[in-house]
Amino acid sequence: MRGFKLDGLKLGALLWAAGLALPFALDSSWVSIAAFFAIYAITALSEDVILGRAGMFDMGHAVYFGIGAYVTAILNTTLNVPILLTLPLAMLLAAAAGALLSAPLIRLRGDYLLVATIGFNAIFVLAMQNNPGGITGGSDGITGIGVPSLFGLQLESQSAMFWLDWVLLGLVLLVMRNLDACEFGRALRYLKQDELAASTLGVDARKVKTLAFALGAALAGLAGTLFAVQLSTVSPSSFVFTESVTLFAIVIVGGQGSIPGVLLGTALMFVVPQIFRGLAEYRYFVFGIAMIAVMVLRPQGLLPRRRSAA
Amino acid sequence: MSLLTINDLRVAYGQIEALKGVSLTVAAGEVVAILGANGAGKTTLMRAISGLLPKTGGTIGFEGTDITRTNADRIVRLGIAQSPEGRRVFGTLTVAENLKLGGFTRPAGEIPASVEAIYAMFPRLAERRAQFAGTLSGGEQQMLAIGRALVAKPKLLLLDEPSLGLAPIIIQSIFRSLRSIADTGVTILIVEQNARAALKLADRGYVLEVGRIIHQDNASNLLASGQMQEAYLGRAAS
Amino acid sequence: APPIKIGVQAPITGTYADEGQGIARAVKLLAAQQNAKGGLLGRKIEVITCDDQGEAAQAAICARQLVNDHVVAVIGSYTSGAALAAEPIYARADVIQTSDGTSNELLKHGYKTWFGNAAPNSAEAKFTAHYLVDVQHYKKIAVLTDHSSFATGLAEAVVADVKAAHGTIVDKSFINAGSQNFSPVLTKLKALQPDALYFSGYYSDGGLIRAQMTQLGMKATFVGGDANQNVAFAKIAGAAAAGSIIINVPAPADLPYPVAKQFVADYKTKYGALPPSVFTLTNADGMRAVMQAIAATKSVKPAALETYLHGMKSFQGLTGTFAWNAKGERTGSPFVAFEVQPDGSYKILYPTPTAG
Amino acid sequence: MTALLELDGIGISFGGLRAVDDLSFTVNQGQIVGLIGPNGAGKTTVFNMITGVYKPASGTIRWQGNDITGAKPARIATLGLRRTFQTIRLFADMSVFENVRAGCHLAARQHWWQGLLALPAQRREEAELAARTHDILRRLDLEGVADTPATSLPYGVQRRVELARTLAGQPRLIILDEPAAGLNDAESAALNDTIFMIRDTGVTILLVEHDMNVVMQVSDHIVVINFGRKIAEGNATAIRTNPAVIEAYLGRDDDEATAA
Amino acid sequence: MGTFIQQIVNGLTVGGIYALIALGYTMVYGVMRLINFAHGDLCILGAFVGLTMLTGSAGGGHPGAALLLLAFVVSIIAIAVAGVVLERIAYRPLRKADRLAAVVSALGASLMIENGIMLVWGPQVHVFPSNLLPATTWHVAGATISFIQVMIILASLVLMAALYLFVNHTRFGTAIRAAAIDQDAARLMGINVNRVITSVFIIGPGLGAIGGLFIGIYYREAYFTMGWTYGLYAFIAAILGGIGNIPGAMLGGVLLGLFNAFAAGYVSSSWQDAITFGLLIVILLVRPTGLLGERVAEKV
Ligand SMILES: Nc1ncnc2c1ncn2[C@@H]1O[C@H](COP(=O)(O)OP(=O)(O)OP(=O)(O)O)[C@@H](O)[C@H]1O
Ligand SMILES: Nc1ncnc2c1ncn2[C@@H]1O[C@H](COP(=O)(O)OP(=O)(O)OP(=O)(O)O)[C@@H](O)[C@H]1O
Ligand SMILES: [Mg+2]
Ligand SMILES: [Mg+2]
Repeated sequence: MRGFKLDGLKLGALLWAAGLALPFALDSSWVSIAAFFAIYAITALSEDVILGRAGMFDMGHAVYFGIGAYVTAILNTTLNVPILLTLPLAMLLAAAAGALLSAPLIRLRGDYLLVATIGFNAIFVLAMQNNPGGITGGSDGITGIGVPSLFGLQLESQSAMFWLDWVLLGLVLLVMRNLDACEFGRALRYLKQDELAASTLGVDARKVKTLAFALGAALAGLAGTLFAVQLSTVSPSSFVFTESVTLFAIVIVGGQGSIPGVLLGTALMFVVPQIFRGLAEYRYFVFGIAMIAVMVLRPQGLLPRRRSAA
Repeated sequence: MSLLTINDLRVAYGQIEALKGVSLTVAAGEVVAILGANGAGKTTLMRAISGLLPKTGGTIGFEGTDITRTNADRIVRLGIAQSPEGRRVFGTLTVAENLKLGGFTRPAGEIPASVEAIYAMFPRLAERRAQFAGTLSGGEQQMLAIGRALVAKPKLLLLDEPSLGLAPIIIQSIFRSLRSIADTGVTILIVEQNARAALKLADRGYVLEVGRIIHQDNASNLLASGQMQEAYLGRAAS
Repeated sequence: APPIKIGVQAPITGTYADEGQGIARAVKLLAAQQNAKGGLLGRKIEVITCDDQGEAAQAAICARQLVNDHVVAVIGSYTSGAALAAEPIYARADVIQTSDGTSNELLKHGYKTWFGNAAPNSAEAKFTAHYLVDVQHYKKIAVLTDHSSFATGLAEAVVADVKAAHGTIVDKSFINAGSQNFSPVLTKLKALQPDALYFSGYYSDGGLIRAQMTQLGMKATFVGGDANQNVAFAKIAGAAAAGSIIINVPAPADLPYPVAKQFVADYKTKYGALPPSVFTLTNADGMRAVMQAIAATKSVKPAALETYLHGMKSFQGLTGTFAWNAKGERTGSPFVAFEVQPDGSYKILYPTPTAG
Repeated sequence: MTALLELDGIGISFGGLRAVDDLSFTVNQGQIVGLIGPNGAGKTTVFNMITGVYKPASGTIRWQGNDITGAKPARIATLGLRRTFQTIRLFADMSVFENVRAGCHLAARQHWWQGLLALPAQRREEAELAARTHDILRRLDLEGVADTPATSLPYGVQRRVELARTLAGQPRLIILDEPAAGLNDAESAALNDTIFMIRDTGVTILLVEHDMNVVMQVSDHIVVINFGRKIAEGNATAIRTNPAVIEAYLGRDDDEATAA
Repeated sequence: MGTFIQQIVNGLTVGGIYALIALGYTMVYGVMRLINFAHGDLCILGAFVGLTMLTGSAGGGHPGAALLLLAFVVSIIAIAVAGVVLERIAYRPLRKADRLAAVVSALGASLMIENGIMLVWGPQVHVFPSNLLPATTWHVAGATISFIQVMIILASLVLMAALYLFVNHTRFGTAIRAAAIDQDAARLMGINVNRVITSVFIIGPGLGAIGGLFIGIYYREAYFTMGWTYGLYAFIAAILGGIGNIPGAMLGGVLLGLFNAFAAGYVSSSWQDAITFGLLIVILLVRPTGLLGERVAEKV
């Protein structure tokens, strides 16, 4: 069993390394799709921390993604903070928001939590539209976000941006893998399965759940920064509730708590529609049917989590 | 004529075959006990009879008709009721609603009398008739599960570990009640860990081991058998 | 010779599918008509459509795809958000973009590839304020908008210009576009007893607002911004529609130019329906301007086309005569205020139509 | 003998029902104490109050002399107090190993960020706790099913897994709610041996059980309750012959239930 | 004062519409524990079917009461059939799976229905005839109430009561509740669980069709993306009232409507939704299972 696991890891590392060569193989529109894939994959993995691992129905995850994007946009366009410096701040602020919003909500279960998070998403979007203090740019959002620079090098080309996204995706994947094998990650799963049993074993539900929200939000905030850079503009419409629904669906379609599953889910929900643009107005009709078909044929998700061995 | 005839029954959970060709018969009016260690397949057998599990082979006949592939709700209408393992009471319905549901297949007019009979048998349930079943104590729920099956007035009563979690004094009274129910002509197939009590009630017994019947005899012989003492009756004899 | 490629970036699916599909159809119709006449510069025109669903991320991808497809110009997108996300990509690749987006952000960076084909909010707002304050002498004006970039921009400009013209704004309120339930806000506004209610959003909401005003017994005159100009407005508002004022460039049917009448008729023949809104026509104007530029410069070189478009003194559009200033802003369009008639047709109230 | 756990006049009501009323008893270090009583007497409720699942409406619960009344379950667990449930509550999607490993939760000293970074100290600890888990699986004869999904096991084995999970927490006191339910006589005899084995490692045990073969044989001390109140207390011999207990609980039948 | 009463009327009307849709939502949820995200789209499909009946055959003239009734009947039947088919295809295979799988399947169904409507009827706004119901209005204490508003409020009340009585006071209703709790145990009672579920997917979407048609008749417009928004609000209403609880759906719908009206009318129209959602979250914090939701403590 151990050997196989290692192989899975090796295969993943190999695929990731191969991915680095994408800009040489693809035209720039597909490189940008690959970059968006990396960004959405990070966001979906961050949703998986909360939904797939801790079992909390978070249908407002676009909020943290949005906070990251707005923090970068605002700091960079108004105070000229370099992009890579805004990144940790974006993560920190998103994490703080995650912890803060989740703290009172933690006693809500299942669908009630789901609705409360939908509520937060709606409030967030409205707040961005209403342009509080004149800092969010209202419905237009914020334009003219700069490009990151590394060691004096301007990461301006689509390829350079892709590499930045891809490297960060790699780091996030490592963190997610470690999460599987540490006490915090396990505690999430205990809580998901049976909160009462878990708490009689000493799991502090409040602390662990808040931490899960904070971690999920921080990673989404990271993705938000990358999103703002990739688009060079942010506006409220990128963080509406339907985006949260898509993230939610990615995790379920891919397989809860499964890293390869979430990656494949992201590919299916984001990349495949790009391929089928030719269907024009039939596109989302077919896509809806495909979603049903995937769930019916693979109720556990495309690549369900493997039961880890002793 | 036998009421229930099971022939070479096979049931699998995915790859794992839990029943590997079980054959047994229960005659009308008989009380038959099934004994066996944990995981022998007793519950699987009961669920298969009630139509809750798909079969991979073999047949089940009831009163001469083949019910191997009959839907669970049809089987209840034919006259087979079960008090299942794990009690399975409807937690957010009241005790009274649970009992009423037991008689779902019977004419509405006959149910109140049957429910009253259960209240007489388990006075504790009468006290709690308006309480949600899910908040009953474990033993109270067990009484409710048995009572619910009785309200169906079945021809064949399936009991999966009815004494589980019950106080000794209640067990005694339940087995007394089962005796009198059997005396009214109801056929009973009972799975019990309390083998001594079960065999005292039963006419015959089967011993199940990892999905196969390894032994069958009439109850008094089983009670007396040294092999049984060793394996299932334990030090109770000492 | 290889075809000349023109891109359409528009919401073909999603909330704005109606508008997006209209834009794609208009561009395809114009291309087909031109091809029937032998194309341009001896080359056929090929239209490549990319569905951006009105979303920023999808718009950025569309922009890159169209750039890679080597289009000469792109018509779209419909929403300001999508146009904004695509704008820098077209600018960097030197691909002409003409869109109905009116957000000020679109002009902020001065991209020379940008050509707004709808009249900017600023001009419309100025005309609106003039009409409300100087022409109609409304004492109390209430402003209503949705949260979209376009409508809030227009509403803000109208508020500013009304104030500058010494008019009184009694309230500025918001609706949720598409929520259909506007009575609460209207009830509040009714209590303020305004003379006019100005709504800057879209016809599907505007028609309902008009109907619900009547239902609530609200006496104020309804004045709608350009996005209210749609055949469905009168249908949705029903009996209440008559008497509503809409401010826009003249409606296609009212346009004095035969080209406009002809285009609408052709569209109807080909697709069995009228264009969904005036933005179908403004985008068609974008397409027509690009085609004219290619024909005039006998070139598909971006620099030449941009110079030509910026330098045009006046372009005879389906939606009126206009030109583009250095920022790519549409200028010189005549605005009119017209009144919806009981039969759903429009009658120009101001400026008073002169014969001829 | 030192008192490990003391209940002092605790009580709780559900709606109008007084489920536990002014109940007091003491569990001493190293003892095996049996709590018995008719169905619905309030035994599980007592356990729920001790472990923080319910908050007593009255009375105090003391742990080594300290008041712990109303503390949350996670806090109670840190005292070294573990329980099993009358209705088995294993983590359904996890293997037997993972379930038992869950019992080690409090033994893990690692911080969450150490885990996310997979620092060497954290990996060492993981290995240690895995070894501890295997050790317990061996002691309870569960090695063979370590990788089996816990809830597909037979009832009796699941009970053993739950017991193993409590032991993984290296508890001072374990509370067992009907550990013999669903076991046949031979199996419950084996359970008795397991209980003694656990006691011999220094763990104090409080148990509810309706199987007299278990209770009477293992308990040093037995508390009997009915309608939430204590009706008798003493050693097995005294309880077996107590008329009130026979009347309310044991019954007068000649046969098996009282035969042990 | 007139304004205040008018706002109550406004709130009750929308609330009634939310409630009509929420009833079907809660019904399906109650048995399947399924958040049927396609429910709103089914409702709007109902509106489109009804509209086609009304405009396709009326030839522009005044559609009589008989035709209106027929439109309702056809639309209810069509949507009930659609609901049953949807259950067979998209939900039944997932009955034993993690419940979120069915939720995502429902999201797929929502996309399919929404875009299906667009493909069949086109993306444009469709307008309902204006003379379907009498234009009578009443003036009460300075507020205006129209015939259709009264109809909507009455219809939601009557349907709520009927559904409540059916589920709580009939044998089949008890069977529905039992199947909702434990399908296998329900089978052991002799309940045909498949029939129960099918009937639930007749009742829920059937009620939804009524809601959809009322929306069309009241607002006089229908377009393909409308269902998502109404579905979402109805779901929120159902949660607010305590999901699975029939009077709760009604109460939740009405409260949501009133919140909306008062937030827009008295606090701030630009923050209207934020206020509504803020109130919703506060209520959930005080009552974590909704206003009328079950609060049975879990017995361990
Ligand atoms: N849902 C399931 N999935 C996989 N295997 C199962 C499942 N249910 C039971 N089994 C397996 O089938 C076999 C028979 O189980 P069953 O529950 O019928 O035994 P039993 O005789 O009733 O045991 P007990 O005395 O513990 O109730 C066991 O090996 C068990 O692990
Ligand atoms: N949450 C609750 N709501 C209402 N009543 C409850 C609740 N919990 C327990 N009860 C009642 O309190 C009484 C005591 O229940 P408890 O579970 O403690 O009994 P017990 O002694 O463990 O019984 P058993 O031996 O049957 O398990 C029972 O009558 C039960 O119905
Ligand atoms: Mg069993
Ligand atoms: Mg108990």
